Amino acid sequence: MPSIKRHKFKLTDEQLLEMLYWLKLIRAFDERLSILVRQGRVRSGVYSSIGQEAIVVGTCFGLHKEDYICPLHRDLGTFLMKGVSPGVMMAQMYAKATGLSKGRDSALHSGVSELGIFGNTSMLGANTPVAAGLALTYKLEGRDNVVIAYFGEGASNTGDVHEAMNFAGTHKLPVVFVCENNVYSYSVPIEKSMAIEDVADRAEGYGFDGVAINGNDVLAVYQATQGAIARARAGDGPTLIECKTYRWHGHSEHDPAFYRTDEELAMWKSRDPLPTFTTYLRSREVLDDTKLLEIETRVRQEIDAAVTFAEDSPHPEPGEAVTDLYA
Amino acid sequence: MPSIKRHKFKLTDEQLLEMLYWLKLIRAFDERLSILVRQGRVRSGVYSSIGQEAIVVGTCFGLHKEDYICPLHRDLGTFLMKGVSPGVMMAQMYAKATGLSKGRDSALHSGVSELGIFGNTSMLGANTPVAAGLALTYKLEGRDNVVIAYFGEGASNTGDVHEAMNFAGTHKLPVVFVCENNVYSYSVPIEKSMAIEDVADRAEGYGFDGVAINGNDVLAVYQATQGAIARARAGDGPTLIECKTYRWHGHSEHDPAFYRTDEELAMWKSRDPLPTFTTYLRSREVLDDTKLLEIETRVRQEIDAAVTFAEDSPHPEPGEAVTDLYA
Amino acid sequence: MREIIYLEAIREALREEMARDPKVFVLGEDVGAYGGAFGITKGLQEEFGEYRSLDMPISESCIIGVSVGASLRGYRPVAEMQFGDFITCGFDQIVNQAATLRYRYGGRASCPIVVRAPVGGNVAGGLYHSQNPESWFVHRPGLKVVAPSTAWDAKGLLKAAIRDDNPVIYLEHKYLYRRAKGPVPEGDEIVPIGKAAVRREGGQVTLVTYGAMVIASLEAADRLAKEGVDVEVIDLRTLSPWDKEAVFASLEKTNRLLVVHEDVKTLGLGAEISAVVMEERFESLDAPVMRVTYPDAHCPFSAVLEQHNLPNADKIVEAVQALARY
Amino acid sequence: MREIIYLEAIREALREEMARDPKVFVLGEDVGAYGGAFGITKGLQEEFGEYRSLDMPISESCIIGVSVGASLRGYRPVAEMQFGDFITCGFDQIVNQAATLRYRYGGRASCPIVVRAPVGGNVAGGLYHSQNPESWFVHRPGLKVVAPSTAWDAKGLLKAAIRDDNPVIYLEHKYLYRRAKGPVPEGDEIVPIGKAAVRREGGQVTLVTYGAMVIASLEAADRLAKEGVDVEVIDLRTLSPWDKEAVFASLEKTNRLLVVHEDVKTLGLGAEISAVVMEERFESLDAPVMRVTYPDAHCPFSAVLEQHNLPNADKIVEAVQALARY
Ligand SMILES: Cc1ncc(C[n+]2csc(CCOP(=O)(O)OP(=O)(O)O)c2C)c(N)n1
Ligand SMILES: Cc1ncc(C[n+]2csc(CCOP(=O)(O)OP(=O)(O)O)c2C)c(N)n1
Ligand SMILES: [Mg+2]
Ligand SMILES: [Mg+2]
Repeated sequence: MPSIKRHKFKLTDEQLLEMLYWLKLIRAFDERLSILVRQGRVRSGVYSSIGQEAIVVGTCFGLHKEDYICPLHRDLGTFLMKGVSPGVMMAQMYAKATGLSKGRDSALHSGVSELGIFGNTSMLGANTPVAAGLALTYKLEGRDNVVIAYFGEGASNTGDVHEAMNFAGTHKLPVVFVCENNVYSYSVPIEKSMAIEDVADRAEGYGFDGVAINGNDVLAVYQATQGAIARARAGDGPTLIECKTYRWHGHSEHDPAFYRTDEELAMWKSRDPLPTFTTYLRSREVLDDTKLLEIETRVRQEIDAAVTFAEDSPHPEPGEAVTDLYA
Repeated sequence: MPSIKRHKFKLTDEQLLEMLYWLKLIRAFDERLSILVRQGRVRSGVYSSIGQEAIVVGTCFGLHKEDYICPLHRDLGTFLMKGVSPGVMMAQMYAKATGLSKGRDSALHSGVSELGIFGNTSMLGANTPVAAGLALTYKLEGRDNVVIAYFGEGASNTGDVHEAMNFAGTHKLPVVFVCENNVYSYSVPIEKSMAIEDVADRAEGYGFDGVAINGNDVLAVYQATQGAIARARAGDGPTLIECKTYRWHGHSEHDPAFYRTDEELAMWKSRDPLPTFTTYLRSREVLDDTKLLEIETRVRQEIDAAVTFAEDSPHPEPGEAVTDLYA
Repeated sequence: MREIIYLEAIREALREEMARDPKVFVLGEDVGAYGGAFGITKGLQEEFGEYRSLDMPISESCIIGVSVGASLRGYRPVAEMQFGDFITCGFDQIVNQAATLRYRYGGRASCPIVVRAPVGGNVAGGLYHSQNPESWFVHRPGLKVVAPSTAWDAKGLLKAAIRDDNPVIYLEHKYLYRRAKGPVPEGDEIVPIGKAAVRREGGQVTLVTYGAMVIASLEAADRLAKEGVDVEVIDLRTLSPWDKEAVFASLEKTNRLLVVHEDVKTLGLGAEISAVVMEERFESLDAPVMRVTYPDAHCPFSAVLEQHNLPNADKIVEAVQALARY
Repeated sequence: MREIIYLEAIREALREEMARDPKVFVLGEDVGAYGGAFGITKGLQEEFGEYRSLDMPISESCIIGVSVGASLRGYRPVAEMQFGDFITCGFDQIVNQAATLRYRYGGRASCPIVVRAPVGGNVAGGLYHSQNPESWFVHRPGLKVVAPSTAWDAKGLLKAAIRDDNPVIYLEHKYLYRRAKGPVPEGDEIVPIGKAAVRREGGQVTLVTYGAMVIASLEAADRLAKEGVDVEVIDLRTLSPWDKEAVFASLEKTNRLLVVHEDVKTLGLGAEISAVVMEERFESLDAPVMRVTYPDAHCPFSAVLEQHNLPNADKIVEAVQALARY
């Protein structure tokens, strides 16, 4: 396993605070969504990333606008970090006309080409060949952009992920494969869906490196991603980064998650990426109470504004059910 | 890579001669088929295994009747070794009523359940999940049978092979995965379809062992297979055996194979599995001229009889085009 | 007779068949301890063991391929797609592997698998949790396709599907899981594959439908009855092979036919029914066969959009009125 | 005008489009130095470089997914399936990924990919090298489907498909590769998607067909002409959206319609045409719309069996005679 140099890619104090802002914004967004589901204001398709935010922030932080992301269903935060406003994302969850898909679907089933965001179908793994296709165009053009392709440890068992990794490896395409290993695939623990511990081990079979890292450590994720990106930009091809993590909520907001123990959940909550990072920032004297309050206030205001925007947005016109089928 | 103990699984002189018989029968069958294609007597779907016979013989030799095989398109010989007569196989290639599929298809797209032979579709890799399903039933019943699943290095890139290997590994199913790496996938050399040299390396990603062996050495193939079978029967799960080999003919009998050099072909012809094995048998004094003549005569007679049987067999009745669609 | 919901009827059929025949087993994503995304297989793993209600990795192609393999050794696997929409990921194993098996084996083997697929909309599912995939499979020789609309049929058709020696696609409509409640016989009542049911008798217009649209159709028929239009509602139950005789018999009375389905219009099942009726009963038609269907569009998530697309009693009433007037 | 064969016309369209637009590229199995299983892409890699005629690993799902990805960055990939039959292995990427892209992006993106699929029988292909997959895609909103029958259209429709901003399934019939030879304009003649062609004018019976069946249909029409039955033969060319106006216009003259296709009967395109004609032109029909198609069976390898199943001029003549007599 290539070692991760924790301090290779330097971050300014400002950048570190920005990371904290994103962690908090994404957490707050998902927490609010969870409430909105219970209130019946958002109907379904809500897959909380609470507990996994460090992966989203660590992988997206510092991406160029032209870099592409191909997120999985739980990665709503990646859309925010790539430039979609919280209001538009909230409207998307509300299926309002102002959402990305104009109400055609919720969740992350829509994309924004200008921002380098691919919106997948529901079909797990199906985003990875698309990621390879995007990366192929960068290679053809000799651009130094990269594509980040996300999938769960469960989705890693789909044929699409295999076909995509093999193709990307063969042509040394600039893709970073990010496996979010949160122990469960819906109700199924990893040991019931594969005989290995580290999905990262599969990379070798495609001719590139795989690393398994602490997915709850935003800096570790950032360092690993930046390393992989640097290699990809240099023409050295893909890397598979497996981020070990855990989701706090059920698979979706409708899942009571009886299949796991309270102890397991508690253990992982003790590894919450947010306080870990906050403590680190305080210890490095990057963060103080004023700054923290500033960030928290900003986050609260943005989420409130997003909900207001979504609530106030119109529903799509019924006739839009049959438009945009063809260009 | 687990080492192969070349002499672990003992063979009697009689068995060694039987192996030679099979090598020669399969070679002769494919050579005759090649002529029949050029004569226009057999229409298409002919994928010669000439040069690769050691894999077929080494993997099938000693299988129990209840063991199952799931061959690839080039493995006509496996059908013979599992008990289908050369006449019936020839009739299958002629699309006669006496063929396995009664003329519905040619080649290996038909099976014989009583003999433990699965007949795949054309879709490469699609036999491997079926192999896992067969193996699952052995596990459920606590039988000590095994399934041998064959695929080319080209087919190893399909999603199905990934999904099947992962499932088989997870449940330690009694499957032996045999990858026949003959350097080319139709016209495409292996380095243009994957970034690794040994497909065997992929096994690790599924939690079982992979070995790359000389696929032109029938005894090496036999030893490796028997070792894998022993582990499978003992409940230790799958093994991936990658057999390095080469096909002498084009991809199908219609392919002139311009994509490779004469030198490459000549080099591989010098590694012909048949003389290698013959020389070995002579040096061990298992084989002499009389015995060789006996085998060659038998083979010639059987192939002649097979062709006569196929030629003399009736075509299917036209109405059979629409029967056997439903049970 | 006791009444149970559609969802429980499916579970009961699975349990009874698994108890009756040790070769019957269930496999799919989360079907083990969790009992499946909709709770259909709840309790089965506890009762029958890990391998008879088997959690599979996310790999639909493998799930179906494994089923085919097991069926070749005499098993009767029931594969669950978590949502019917994902059946596209196992498409090849169904239409090429399973559907052609008996044919290519020269009739010497069969492939008794069932693929259960939760289908249909009106459940806030959106583009990939609402689809109606029946046409793809009705079009393919070698497969059977069933689509129960009542709890009774959900049980009886699943039993028939499991005992059938052919690959059967079993389409269970998510909208009906808890809404279709009714009498269901305990034990071995089989609903035969290939037989439609007349849900309401009537003499003026024949309405042929299936799945969740049976509910909307019956509602429409009730309303039409008040206007004096007397509709016969036929629930196909089996989509392949569909019950031509039942449709023709009703048509002989009414001479007017409307097909209603939730699937999109173009090459939805209505097209085939219309074409066959034209070919074989042209002289019986006093009016053209008409269709009320989903438009040729995807299944949007927004309720506003989805209701625009879904067929409903209003649209059916209007179509029947037009037919009756014709 | 010079005459070339269908296969060369396809190659010429690819070459010209690749030369015209650097965003056009070809990908598939063996399409590089080898030039594809049928030699369609021969010379393209030499002329345009490795990555514009790109050999792909055996992975149809990936081939199509990669195409979708490239299309999102403004490329116009033309994916080749080695045989149309294998399109089932990339089915999900077509029907869910590509077909819904524009819709789910709220109209803010499009997916201009072409999937070329060599289809059809009568070439000793057997079960998995003879299939006609059109219905699956015609049924799916968001896709277009074309199926040229002449060398001219093979070129012109491929150009149109490549320039179209939607995913287009381009069905090239293997039987026509060398048999369909005819005039083909050099350069930029486009055959518009959605427009049928009248291949033979006639006033008594309208025959609607496409692909290789155009040949059998014209042969039948010639024979029928000698008997004094005057058939108008319409070649649809585009199957989705099919040209309703052209069919209706002919029907207004003839009042009799036969659909001929090589695809199986149940839910083949003939079903939809029949249903639409019934719905919209019932009063124009002097006889029921009839179909001559493949039976609901697989594509057998034996010539004896295959000829039993294939529609041909004899079967068409018989059906037209029955229609004319009606
Ligand atoms: C092809 C496919 N099969 C099944 C599903 C249903 N499904 C949605 S999420 C999920 C579990 C995903 O697990 P994992 O990939 O580990 O991601 P996680 O939800 O844990 O983040 C399943 C089975 C799907 N969306 N797509
Ligand atoms: C899913 C699928 N895609 C494409 C093909 C066409 N095809 C048949 S054999 C072949 C090459 C196979 O290569 P490999 O797996 O290495 O086996 P080999 O022929 O070399 O023995 C291809 C591309 C196919 N049969 N199935
Ligand atoms: Mg997971
Ligand atoms: Mg090979």
